[in-house]
Amino acid sequence: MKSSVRVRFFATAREAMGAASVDREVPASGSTIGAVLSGLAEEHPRLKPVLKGSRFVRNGRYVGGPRARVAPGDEIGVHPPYSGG
Amino acid sequence: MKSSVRVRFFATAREAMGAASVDREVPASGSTIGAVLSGLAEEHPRLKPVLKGSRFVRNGRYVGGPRARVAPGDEIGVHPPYSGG
Amino acid sequence: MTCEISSRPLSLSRVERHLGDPASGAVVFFIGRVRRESAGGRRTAALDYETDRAVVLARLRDLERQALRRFGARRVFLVHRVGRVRVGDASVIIGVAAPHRAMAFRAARFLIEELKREVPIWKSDRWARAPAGHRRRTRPRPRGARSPG
Amino acid sequence: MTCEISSRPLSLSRVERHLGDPASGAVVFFIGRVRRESAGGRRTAALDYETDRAVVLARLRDLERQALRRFGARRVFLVHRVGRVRVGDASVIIGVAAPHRAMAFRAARFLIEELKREVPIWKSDRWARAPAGHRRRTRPRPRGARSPG
Repeated sequence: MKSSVRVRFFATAREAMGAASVDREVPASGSTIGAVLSGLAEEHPRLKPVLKGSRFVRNGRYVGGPRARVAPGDEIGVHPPYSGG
Repeated sequence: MKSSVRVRFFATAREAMGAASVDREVPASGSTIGAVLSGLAEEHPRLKPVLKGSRFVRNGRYVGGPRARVAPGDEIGVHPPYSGG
Repeated sequence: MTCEISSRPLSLSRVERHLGDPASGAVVFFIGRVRRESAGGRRTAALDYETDRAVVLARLRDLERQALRRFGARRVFLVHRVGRVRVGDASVIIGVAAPHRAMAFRAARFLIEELKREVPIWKSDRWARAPAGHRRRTRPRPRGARSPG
Repeated sequence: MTCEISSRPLSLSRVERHLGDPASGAVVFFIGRVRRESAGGRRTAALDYETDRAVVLARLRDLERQALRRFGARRVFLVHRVGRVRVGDASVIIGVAAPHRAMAFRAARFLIEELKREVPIWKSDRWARAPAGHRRRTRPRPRGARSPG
């Protein structure tokens, strides 16, 4: 049984983290996206401003906001503003 | 020496005339586009309404109006409204 | 030559090759195609296009110059077909390359609107297949209500 | 599949083949290309595009559905490149077939604007050739001021 979520970082979020993804322990009862990312931002201060302008994805779907629940095994994506085209 | 102008008809003008072009005698001193076409419209009544909405070309250039001069050897084009694309 | 009148099928890739330009980040193509249309049980089989060759290329080039000047386009290619064009085939292709997309969209739209209004090209319908029970016929209908695009 | 993410060069004729439809009289293509740009003596050599593959196709398909529904488009094709894209190469191709040209232009414009805002794709610059006298370098600059198209 997994006890962590995987957080994937794109573009400026990846640069702020210096990594494309990290695994983060969460309680078996789950947590919120906000709690997981706040924990990461404390350890990686450059991530904090990037999170402000970002959208978040859980298991391939956008979430409404930082209070969205996450459970062990979930995959979270951090999306800074898009710049395709 | 030519003593006529050639008048070329397109689209609905050609149908009204039943011909793609006709040659028309003009005086050696020249005439006007209006005079040439009025003469044709008298002989071919179906041409008259078509001329109203048409633009005219003399020797590859648009002319300002029916008073434009023509000389023997000129080529006149009758352009009903365009419908390309 | 970046303005053409052609009696052969039009090629998009040929137009594309004329629009290479490392300073143009945006390319917009417009393709007008003859589309299937029914009226009174008849069905469009093709359109016949005619033009006044004495004037048409100069008119197209004038449009090209306007697109370059007014919209900041860097490359323009215009080609229109003449003769019989079957349903599904392209009657006109316009390509514009410009530094930015807004310019390219505006220039392409301008070009097709002006082409329809200001360039001596005329179409007439060729109809196929009369209503069931009538015999097949093909005849021109020069002021057709329908125009592709 | 009418929405694609590709790490290989994009082909306009491939997009064109998907847009055949006898009821569509108008086709509009938009091509976004990486364009040459200089800044502080450096010059863009390429753009690197990345995407979140978990979401991107669903987002593109959602745009496609909107174009079909809101603008009366009958066929839509969207393809975006990922990985390194050199100057002059296409990063995105959008094709729309619709009965009339106004629909096709509007839908194509809508699609590229929405794609830039709502689809998880990111670019970063690759620069080539430092100012004269400096050594050659290539490094990413993720929030480049310039964007093709």
